[in-house]
Amino acid sequence: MNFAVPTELETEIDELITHYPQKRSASLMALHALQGHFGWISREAIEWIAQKLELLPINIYELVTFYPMFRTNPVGKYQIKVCRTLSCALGGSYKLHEYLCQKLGLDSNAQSLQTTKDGKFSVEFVECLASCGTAPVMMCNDDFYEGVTAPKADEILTKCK
Amino acid sequence: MPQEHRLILKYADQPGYTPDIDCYLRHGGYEMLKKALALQSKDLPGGKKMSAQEQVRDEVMKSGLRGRGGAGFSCGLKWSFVDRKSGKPVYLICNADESEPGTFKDRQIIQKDPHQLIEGMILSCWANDVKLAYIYIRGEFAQGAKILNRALGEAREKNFLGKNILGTGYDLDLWVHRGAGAYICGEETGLIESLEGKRAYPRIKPPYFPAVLGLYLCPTIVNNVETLCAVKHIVAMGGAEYARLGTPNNTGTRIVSVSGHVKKPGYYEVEVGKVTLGELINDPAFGGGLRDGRTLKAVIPGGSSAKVFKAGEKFKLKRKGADGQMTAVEVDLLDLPYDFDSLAQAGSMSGSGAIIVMDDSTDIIEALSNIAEFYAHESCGQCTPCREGSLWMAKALHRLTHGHGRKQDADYLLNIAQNIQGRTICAFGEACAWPVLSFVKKFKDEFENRGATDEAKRTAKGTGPMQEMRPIARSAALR
Amino acid sequence: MSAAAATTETKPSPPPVEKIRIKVDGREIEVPKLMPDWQGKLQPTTMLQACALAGVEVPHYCYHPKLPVAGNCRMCLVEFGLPLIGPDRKPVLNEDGTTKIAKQVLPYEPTTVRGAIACATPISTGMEIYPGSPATRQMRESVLEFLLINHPLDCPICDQAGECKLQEYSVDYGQSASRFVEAKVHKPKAVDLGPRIVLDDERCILCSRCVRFTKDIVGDDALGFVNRGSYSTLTHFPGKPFDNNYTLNTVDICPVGALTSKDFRFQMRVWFLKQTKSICTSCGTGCNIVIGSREEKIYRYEPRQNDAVNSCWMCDAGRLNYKWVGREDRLVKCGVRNPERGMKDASWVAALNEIADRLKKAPAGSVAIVASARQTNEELWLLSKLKAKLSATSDSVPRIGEGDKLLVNVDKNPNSYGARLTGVAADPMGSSLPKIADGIRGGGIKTLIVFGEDVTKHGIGAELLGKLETLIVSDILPSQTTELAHYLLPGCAHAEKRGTFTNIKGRVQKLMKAVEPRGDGRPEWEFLHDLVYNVTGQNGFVSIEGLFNQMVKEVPAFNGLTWAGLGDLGVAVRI
Amino acid sequence: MIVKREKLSLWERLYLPAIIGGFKVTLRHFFRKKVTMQYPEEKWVVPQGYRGAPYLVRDQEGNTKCVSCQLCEFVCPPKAIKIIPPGPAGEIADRPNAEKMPKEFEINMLRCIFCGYCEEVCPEEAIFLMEDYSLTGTSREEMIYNKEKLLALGGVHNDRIRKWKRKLEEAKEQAAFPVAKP
Repeated sequence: MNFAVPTELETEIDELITHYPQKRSASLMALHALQGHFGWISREAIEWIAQKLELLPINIYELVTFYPMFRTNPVGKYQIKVCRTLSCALGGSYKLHEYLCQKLGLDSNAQSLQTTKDGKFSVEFVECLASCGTAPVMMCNDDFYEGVTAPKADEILTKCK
Repeated sequence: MPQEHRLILKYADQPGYTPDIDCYLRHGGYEMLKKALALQSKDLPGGKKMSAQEQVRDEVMKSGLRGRGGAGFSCGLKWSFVDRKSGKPVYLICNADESEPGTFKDRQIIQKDPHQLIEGMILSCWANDVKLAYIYIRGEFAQGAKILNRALGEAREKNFLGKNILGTGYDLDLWVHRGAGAYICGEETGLIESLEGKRAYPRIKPPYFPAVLGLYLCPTIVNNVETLCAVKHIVAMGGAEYARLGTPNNTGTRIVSVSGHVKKPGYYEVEVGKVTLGELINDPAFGGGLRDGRTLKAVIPGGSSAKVFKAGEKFKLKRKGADGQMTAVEVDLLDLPYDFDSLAQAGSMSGSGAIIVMDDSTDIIEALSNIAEFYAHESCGQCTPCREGSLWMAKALHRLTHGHGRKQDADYLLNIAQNIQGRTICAFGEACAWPVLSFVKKFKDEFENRGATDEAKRTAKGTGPMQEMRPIARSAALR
Repeated sequence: MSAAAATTETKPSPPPVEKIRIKVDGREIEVPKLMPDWQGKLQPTTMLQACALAGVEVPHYCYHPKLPVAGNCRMCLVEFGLPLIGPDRKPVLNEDGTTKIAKQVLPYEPTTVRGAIACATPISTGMEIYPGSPATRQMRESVLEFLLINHPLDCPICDQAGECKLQEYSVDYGQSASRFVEAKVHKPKAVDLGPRIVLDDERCILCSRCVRFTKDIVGDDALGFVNRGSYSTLTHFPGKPFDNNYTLNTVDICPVGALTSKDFRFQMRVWFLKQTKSICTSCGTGCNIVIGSREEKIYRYEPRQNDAVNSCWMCDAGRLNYKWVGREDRLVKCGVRNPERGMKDASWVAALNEIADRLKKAPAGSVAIVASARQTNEELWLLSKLKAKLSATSDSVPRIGEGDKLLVNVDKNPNSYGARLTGVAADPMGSSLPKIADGIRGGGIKTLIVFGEDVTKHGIGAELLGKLETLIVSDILPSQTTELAHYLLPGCAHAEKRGTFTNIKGRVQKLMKAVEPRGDGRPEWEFLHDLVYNVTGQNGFVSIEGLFNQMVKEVPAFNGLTWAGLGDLGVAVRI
Repeated sequence: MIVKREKLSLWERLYLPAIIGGFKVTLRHFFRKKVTMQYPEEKWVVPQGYRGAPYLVRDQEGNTKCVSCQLCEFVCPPKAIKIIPPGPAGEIADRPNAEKMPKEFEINMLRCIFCGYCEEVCPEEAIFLMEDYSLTGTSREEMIYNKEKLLALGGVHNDRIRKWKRKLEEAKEQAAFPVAKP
């Protein structure tokens, strides 16, 4: 597979590295940058970052699998994260998750990330998103939605189209 | 009437208040930085001198500010532990990895008033001779990170940051570092490891106390967002004046997040100890009471890792009488002053200031199962009791919520939790054990009844001994 | 002074260290305040070290004396107490005047003991440690239970069974039945980590010893953990095999059967193995090893701790360099070449007598000896006696290869110093080999004695060997030289005899016999002794001990050593 | 001491009654069921729990249960058992997931003392002392039973636990095991 990092992205990552006294520290930020561009962290991306930060691939592989925000497989264009932790659960996040899954034709009992067949949406239950006062909450890519009711969920989904 | 006392969030929710620097400057922003940088060293009796930085540190110590992150440790004391003689650089990290379920206060500050945090940080950095500082923000706060980055850019432009700040010769670099969805990064040594680009495995203490061997094995200060913001107000008001807010040993204001089954969930900044738990839940100025027709069942007073309170509980609190004698006073749950010490005496903690209210519609076993699943998911997996115990408890509770309970499961869970608490590298052990210990102890009859019912059902069906539960699937009954 | 050459310790004696008094299970002991950590640097003494000094074992998994402390297994949790400090910052005293001890409890639950991990907690004056208390026992039991709930409990098929810490501590702290009724976490099994290592992730207890070893000792970050919580899994980066020269050490330090050696996998249960302390002979470092053998078959080498040589480690190359001992084509018969009928089997007595006769008749200077720096000190010394008697030219073959920073030495001969100190090797080693070749070519040298080397590969070709009147060869495996020999004396591998080697740092270390020699093979020192006696008439050494003690009197560098005094770890001599 | 001999009575001196009594016993036994067993054509049925010759068994799916743990070899008092483990390249178990089975398994029946330790120690319930009590052969070599012979003699034994199979099934069932493979 061809793996090429665009120059702007590489410059961005080079700039990020200068923020830290040790190159290794930049790994999380570099992973964010790469994931922002590619959507997920491929094996080649891991190797690329490791080389960039003068590390071994295992050092990056360890991180990618530790931090749940990093994806090791391609995901949908829109990643929907529904909070499942207590306050949101009390506020109806299970219903929201079920509703979204139903709407997108996914299995609402599944634990892990699922992607629609057209590769447009990925839905996932995640742990606390820290907006417990406005439960239930969800994220669609970087955007945050609070107090999501069924109509609001519809609205968000339509916006993604 | 209890009232909010807005100090940190004074402007945040005012109409027209924007997170940009011009708005902040219009509201008196960065004045405290200028004030502090202009401080002169002071002569002490005995011919010693107290530098300007020492004066600020002294004010923070006097203010009695306690960390707003969870442990409630004195901020001034934390700063005083920093090893300044090692010759190594001192780092400061703002812990903005707000992940404790129920907490959503730091998000408000970061998104609505980022410059306040930055000013507080610059002040704290300056007071501690820090040349390089980071804001460790949780990965999910993508918006917050963008806002902070923009604010940092603005501050740099105005020379509040960078080289030779305001011509005083003081240099400070401040960067945003994004986490990526790991609760354990809120633990300070885990956060440091994560910032070093490693898995967020908390370090063993001893020997790795951050004040001595922190980031890159240099002395490091890790403070919560709210704590660092408070530093600005301490500089503004003076430590003694700040200490007059709140109650003795529980000084200042703090932002309390109220969530769950209340009419008005949200964040409320109050003087510590001046408001009771009941007021925060029921007062129209705060939580606004439970949903109609519902009664209170349980309250988690300080984020999901705090021990739960059962409605109607009574506590014996030690109070200092007018004659200076300590006397025990019986206090109802709802009359508990919301401060660090009272909640600790009541057997729980105020933690990160997050109140989760559960009404009588809540299935307490489901709720605990939800929390246990959270901790099983977030355990870093470094040390044995937490790694194995957190998932074990989650699996046992999953069993209990799916009709595979046993009578002895209540004691089974208590025993597992007991074997975790106090035996782990970091406080996560307590965090995952306490909910289980408190829920099961306080609602033991519910747990035992559920187990007994399940057993009876199995006997009636003739399915005999309990089937082993297959791998954990998402809890369903909270829908 | 004869003992001057032999110094028992090469390290300078450590400076006197302050001692502090603590109590272990009620017994008062004095321990040094500082003790060496994994790198040998002095650090505050830990509870675990203090307990060891008190003779109390604290069970542990992740702690290893030669690795950085991780503190993650929590098995070494112990109950402890500290002197109670009053408000006046002075210790509170009991009524009888002793210091009052505050047993450490959880701050939020004063009825529950707070344990500390013995591996990382430094001791302080007056501290009391209770490794034998019921609370400590309960903590160990609970940690062990946690470790076992997701363990596959497959001891019958696990190579580690018999030397598994999980098994050992289960006997001490385990329960007979599990109360875990939920489903276990399943992880990858039989993972091919690299050319020499197989990993069973279900058995792994995530102690991180292997990760720390390969990162901090070898400097090759090949291993790491992926995933989180109970699903954490040890692995390598896919496509990047765990392949450095020290991988097999991770098998030794793995406290459970997660990492297993492909070489030893499913070969033999460890409880059958006879353990023989010996020395690795693959290079000049002379790593201390334990040979595991059963019924005259060697199954494995394992490193043996010797801080002056190899710490707890050895290289993979050395470890796997034992298979030739059991090779089918070993030389097993004593042979004498008959001009008409070629090589014929002969008895040792006949062969040695014949050789002695020939050597006695040989004119002075017509004999050359090519010894091997793979021979023991004793054998080389016996050869030096022959050399003196016959005024022979002698040398041994240098063997220079690649070394590394950790253990592997560039000198691939295990006993170069022995060859030098006994005067058998020329200086520099190998410089006389051309002279010997020239001597044969010119006809001055008519008899050549070769030990353990294929001289055809070292400048003395087959055509030269053909010119010799007498070619006496002793070796273990067949070579071109052994094929041309007039007298062929089958020797012994290192695991089949006793003797001493002098390593590259001048440490004299003992080889011990693990298995019987093959066929008629005899230890070289034994038949060399017979030969030397036949030729020179000297006697006085009938055992290896006697021989060694005789040698140390005559070789100046070895003066003052005794066989018994070498002990298991050897003694350094001045070189 | 002098023992006085009793004088026999007339009835006793007649002898005949005693002879008749004897014949009566004989006659009674003559019509009873025969107790002699025609060994070796007929074989004695051993009681349950009898410790006969140790044989290896297969499970109900015909798989070898022995995993070559060599505990029987270790525990065997007369050292009658010899197991050659499979080695790294050897045949893996025919049971799924068990990883290992012996390359060779020999019991020297001339040495075996039928103590039953091997059965007791076996963690896999793979070796049982069966009813065979008469083992014969014409040479010493013939009395060393190898793996094939032991397995053939042992036959099938119901495996109630089916440990390895269950483990494998449980592992397969583990939904969404979070292994990320780049």
